[in-house]
Amino acid sequence: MENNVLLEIKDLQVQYVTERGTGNALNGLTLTIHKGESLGLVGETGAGKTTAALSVLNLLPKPAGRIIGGEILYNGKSVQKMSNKELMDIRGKKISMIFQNPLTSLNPVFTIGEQISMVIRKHEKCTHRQADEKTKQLLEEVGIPGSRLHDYPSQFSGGMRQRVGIAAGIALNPELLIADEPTTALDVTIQAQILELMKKLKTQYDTSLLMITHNLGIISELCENVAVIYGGRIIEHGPVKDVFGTPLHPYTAGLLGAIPSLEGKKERLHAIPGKIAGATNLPAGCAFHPRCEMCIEKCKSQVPPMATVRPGHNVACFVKAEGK
Amino acid sequence: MPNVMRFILKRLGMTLVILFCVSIIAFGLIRIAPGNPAMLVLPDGAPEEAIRAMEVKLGLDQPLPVQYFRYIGGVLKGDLGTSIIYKIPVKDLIFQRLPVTFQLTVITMVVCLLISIPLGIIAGSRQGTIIDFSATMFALLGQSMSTVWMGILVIYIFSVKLGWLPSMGYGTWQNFVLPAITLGYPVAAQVTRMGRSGMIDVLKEDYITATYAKGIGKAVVYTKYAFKNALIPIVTIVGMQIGTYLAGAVVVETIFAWPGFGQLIFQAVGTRDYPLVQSCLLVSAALFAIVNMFVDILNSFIDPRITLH
Amino acid sequence: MKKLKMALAAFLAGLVLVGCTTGGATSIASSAAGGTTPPPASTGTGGEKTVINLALSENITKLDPHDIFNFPVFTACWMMYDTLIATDHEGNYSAGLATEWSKSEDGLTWTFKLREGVKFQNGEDFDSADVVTTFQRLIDTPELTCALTYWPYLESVTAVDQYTAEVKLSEPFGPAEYAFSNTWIIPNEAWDAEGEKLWTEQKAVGTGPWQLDEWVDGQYTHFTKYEDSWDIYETTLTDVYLRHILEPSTAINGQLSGEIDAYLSTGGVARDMLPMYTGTEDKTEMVNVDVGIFHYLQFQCRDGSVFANEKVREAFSLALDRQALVDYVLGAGSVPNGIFPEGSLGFDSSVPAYEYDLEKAKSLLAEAGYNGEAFTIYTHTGIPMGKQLLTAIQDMLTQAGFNAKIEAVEVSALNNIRKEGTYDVFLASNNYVSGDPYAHINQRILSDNHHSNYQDPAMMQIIEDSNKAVDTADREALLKELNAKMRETYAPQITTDQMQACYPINYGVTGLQLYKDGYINARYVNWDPALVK
Amino acid sequence: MDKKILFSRMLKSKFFMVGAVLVLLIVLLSVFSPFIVQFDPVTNSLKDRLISPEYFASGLSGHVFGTDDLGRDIFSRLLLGSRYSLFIAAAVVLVAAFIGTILGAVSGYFGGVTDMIIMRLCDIMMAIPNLVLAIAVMAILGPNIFNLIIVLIVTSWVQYCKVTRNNVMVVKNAEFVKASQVLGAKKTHIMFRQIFPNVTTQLIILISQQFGWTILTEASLSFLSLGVQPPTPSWGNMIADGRNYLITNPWMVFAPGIALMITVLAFNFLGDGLRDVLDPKKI
Repeated sequence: MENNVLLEIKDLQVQYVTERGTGNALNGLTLTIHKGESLGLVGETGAGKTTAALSVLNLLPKPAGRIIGGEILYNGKSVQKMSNKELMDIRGKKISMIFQNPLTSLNPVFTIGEQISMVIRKHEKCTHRQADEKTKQLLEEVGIPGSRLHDYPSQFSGGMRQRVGIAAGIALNPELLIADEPTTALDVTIQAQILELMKKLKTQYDTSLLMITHNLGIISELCENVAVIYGGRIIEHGPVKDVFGTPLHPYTAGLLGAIPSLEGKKERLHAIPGKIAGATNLPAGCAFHPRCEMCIEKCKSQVPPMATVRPGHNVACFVKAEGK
Repeated sequence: MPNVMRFILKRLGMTLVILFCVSIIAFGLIRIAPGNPAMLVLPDGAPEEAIRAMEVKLGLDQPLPVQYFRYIGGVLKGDLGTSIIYKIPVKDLIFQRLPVTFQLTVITMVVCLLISIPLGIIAGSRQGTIIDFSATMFALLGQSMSTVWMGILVIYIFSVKLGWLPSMGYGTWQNFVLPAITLGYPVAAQVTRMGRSGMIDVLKEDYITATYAKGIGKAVVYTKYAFKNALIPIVTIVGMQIGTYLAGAVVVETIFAWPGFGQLIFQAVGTRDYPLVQSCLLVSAALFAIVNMFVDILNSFIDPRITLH
Repeated sequence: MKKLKMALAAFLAGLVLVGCTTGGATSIASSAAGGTTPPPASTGTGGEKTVINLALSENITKLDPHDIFNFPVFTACWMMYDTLIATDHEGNYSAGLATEWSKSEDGLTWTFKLREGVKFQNGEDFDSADVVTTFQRLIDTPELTCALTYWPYLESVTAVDQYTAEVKLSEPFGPAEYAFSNTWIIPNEAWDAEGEKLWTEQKAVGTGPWQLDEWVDGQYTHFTKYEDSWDIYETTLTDVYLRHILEPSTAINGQLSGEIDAYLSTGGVARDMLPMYTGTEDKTEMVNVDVGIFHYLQFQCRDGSVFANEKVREAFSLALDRQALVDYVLGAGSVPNGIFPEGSLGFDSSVPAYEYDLEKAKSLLAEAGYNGEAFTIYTHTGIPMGKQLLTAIQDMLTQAGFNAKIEAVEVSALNNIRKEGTYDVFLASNNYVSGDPYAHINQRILSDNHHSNYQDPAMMQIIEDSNKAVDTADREALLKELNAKMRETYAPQITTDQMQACYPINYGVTGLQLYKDGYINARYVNWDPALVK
Repeated sequence: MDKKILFSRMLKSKFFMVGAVLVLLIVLLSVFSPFIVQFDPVTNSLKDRLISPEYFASGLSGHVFGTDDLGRDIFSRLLLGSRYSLFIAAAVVLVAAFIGTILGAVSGYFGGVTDMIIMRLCDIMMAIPNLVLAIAVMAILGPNIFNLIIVLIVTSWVQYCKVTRNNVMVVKNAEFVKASQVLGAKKTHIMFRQIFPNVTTQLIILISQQFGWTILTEASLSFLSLGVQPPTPSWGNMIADGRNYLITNPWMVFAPGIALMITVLAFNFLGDGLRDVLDPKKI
């Protein structure tokens, strides 16, 4: 497994400077994605999921956001140290991204065809016509008639626009596809369609997938592994069935408890007490400790390290790691 | 495109209604003004009988509604009336002056857009740099320059002190330079500012991040993908300015002795040349409406979200 | 992107369309639209000067020689037209298109022997039919400026034979020669064929040495040489441009850069602007002419008005430091001694200039019982130096205890104010064409067309008598009497100054006639390279 | 918005600070000008005409910028002129903003026929170029300060009307307004308590920008002899009077020209600064 690591994020720290103060969006995020792996990154709003995704492509909003520590290695090469040219060659071709809100992530004044074919033309030597041909195929593939190539985003519904986003994402068969909450902004029925589409494409294209979401259902449908993020750090990481079956971290457990299950027994839904740790007022020690029922004294001052509890299943929690 | 045609027809219809109102306003305004054109075509101190006779000759003795309908009837038949002072058809006078102003406006606009659009885009995409600061200062200064002061200043510098350019008249390309600078700087300033702030706003958009994520470089993003979005408010404002300049460059035309349309209106108001004033206001309102119609059509091509209706 | 380009193209095409449709409408339009009429270089390529550019400070609005007179129209008319009697504008008359003329005993019938072999610029021969056409037009159209100003008693005109014409008046008319010298002769065939189109479509033709090529409103009037003129003279010049430039600094800069050969501003160039010519002493000569252009103030003398009281008017006049106005505001000129400036008919050198005595003004005001009643002095924006003069005058009046406000309005608005007689005082300027004050005293004092409401039967009688005095010496005596009367009563007008005009003319330009009444005749303009320093 | 953030934004915005300080300085200077000027700005003394500037060689008691063609102290006229220019601008902007806002609010809030009538009125006003309209109206009313103010109001209320209307239309459909309507709040209450506070930001920015525009237009009209009448100084007519003395006495033009530029610049700075400070979108 070690030698086919595709993307490695090591102790990544990202800071946002705004007039309301300085916020630490990521505080030592460590994550590895292997070739062909599909990894789910799960966490609540504000946990740093999108920041992590943007960091990978070195697309943090400037000048507010910056990486203050750690490293992102793509195929062993540091993304931060890459030249602009190298970055541009990777973006869209090797690593591509599907954005959260299809209403804002498509340029309203260009046709959808242009917005797909621009990535093709950028990375492949081809004529406009060839690019358009390929774009048509891609559109058909994501369920949009190719004839709508010349239509503008405003002429499409949200779900259709996300299909456009996906088409652009898979256009060049990238090694890694980062999907940042691709269904959040959509209606439930549309969500299901998009998910079906992604599933279909995932089997069709042999692409690694980083699926960022707060929807655990999506992860269990699409991913092999899952990482749980809280307060800008990974707190639990492992195969989906392990993590969801026997969650270790109290936060993960809480997350799972917060999902109503149709099949399971009728038990009371557990809500996690307290508010999510914000980037500007991150608690010392374990970020989760003010909300944690199992909190011990150590949690308030020291950051718990990642510990392997069983093969492939790691957790960052003093209590659970010791309890093993 | 039938859509465009329908829009043009509809807009022209609306323009006609507005022009009708403008014609009433122009007719009323100039007649409320104290003064009598009959007195100006006669020698200073002419006897009252002569003035009265002249009024009859000019039809000014008729009741106002009769005068109005006579005038508007003529306009509908394409006759803009005959100037009281010049005694030649108003149409000829306007067609003589308009191209002069038109040339100045077009040249000014082309040059000032060639400068200000790139400047605004560069400033907006390099927020906080020295280029941005300079462009912002250039823009703020331009918007603070009175045309009067600016005109005299450029004459002082380029004509009087340096002797490079003529300070007056109309004819050669040199004659265009100073009026164009004076007329164009405030617009260039405005466009630079709009370009800059438009660019800043656009660059924050998700779709620009998405474009970067596709591997598109900054240069292409600035000049193509973000540019088009930032262009929309600029087109609108430029259209407004063209419309304004076609009629309202009175100050610049006065300072540079430029025999344009603005001067004609100014003189016509001064001499109470009723038919001339009325028709000049009508023509300028019509030009304004037509230019704005083009702008709306152009904008609808740039931004598909704008529907023509 | 393709659509954007299409849209842009459509937009530009639209603009061009607008430009084109506005471009080709009339002949005057096309030349303006083409934009290819640079001011011709003043010096021809062969070293010989063929084109001359004369800057005038006013626009002309049409070239009808019988209607609308301002200074440039006169200049333009002299280029191309002739009158029966010519004048030097100082009261001397000589042969024009008429070689001899005579008047009947009663002064009612004027007979002219016409010059033979004269050709109009359209090839038409000049004869008595043209004289008939000209005067018949004035009889038929009494609202023409020429008819209104010069011909109150015009009765008939007849052709005695081909080269003899007779003009009959209904009343004896003192200033008849003056009137004839200001009535330009138009060609009868062209008039019959074209009528008003002669002026509205720029088909005007005369008998002078220069013919009209083109008048572009607001820009220039262009004349070319008419070789077959009876009055042709030796010159290398082939083209004369009268350039209408309203902004003084603009015209001066034009002369400095060589685009203008002489700047013939109405009333001359403002003295304060002359320093702009510093350093061009070897190129441009400052020609000073004492012109009969003067400023005057007219009082509202209606009962109840502040200025109905003679003492207030006198105090007003005494409060004006006219020397200061001349020295500091105008920069040159002279203090007048009445309504007739030096050089005009009626000027009386024995009368002393207006007096300045602030103390006397104050005591007169006190005597008159003036209690600081506010009044407004109007002027209009077209009066040369009007605003500056008024500002200075206001201050002088304040020192004497007057409560004066000033307002410079548009000429139309002032016309209205004068028509209604709703002014207290207004400032205006005037000049006497050919030095004859006939029009001024008749229209503004006798007919009181500006409604001063001043009543003085004796004064009015003098004017009426002067009109009928066929003998010039008699007229002169009567006008002097009128002047004395006006000086005595300070009514209805007092004058403030007589201007001295300064015309910057480049060395080498000759033949310009700078008349003492402020008019400029460029008919014999010429170029003498020997004079260039 | 949080007052603390507002304040810190104010301090941080260079434009705002420079603009505010300059505007304050100019206003103070013009308010206290009677205590500063040493010469009567209106009375002339013809013998002292066209004195060259002494700058501050003899302090304020000399002719700082020299004298004009009628012997009046340019510096004194400049300061007195600032009072007229600022007063006119303030009067115009406030009244025009008042009229425009009311009409705009009514138009946006009630919609329908009212909206249509008001908007057509705006269209007609906008169809005639501002300066041309001003020239025509000035010809009717005759040139004096009061009429000048009226003309400038007539030509500028449309902007406020349009901005207010558009904002009101947006806010009108906002949920909190809908909620008040459902709760049965009175229309006037909704209009003034709920909608109005939400359009003030835009208005404040527009007002500060229009201030500069008004000063410039006043100068243009005065330049064309259609504005402030002599002997009352305004920057516009000072420039007009001085242009013939550009070579002999350039300060006659330079002093009012530069003053005009700095003042408008100050207001533009302020306007830009305010936009930054009040921008709700800013993080």
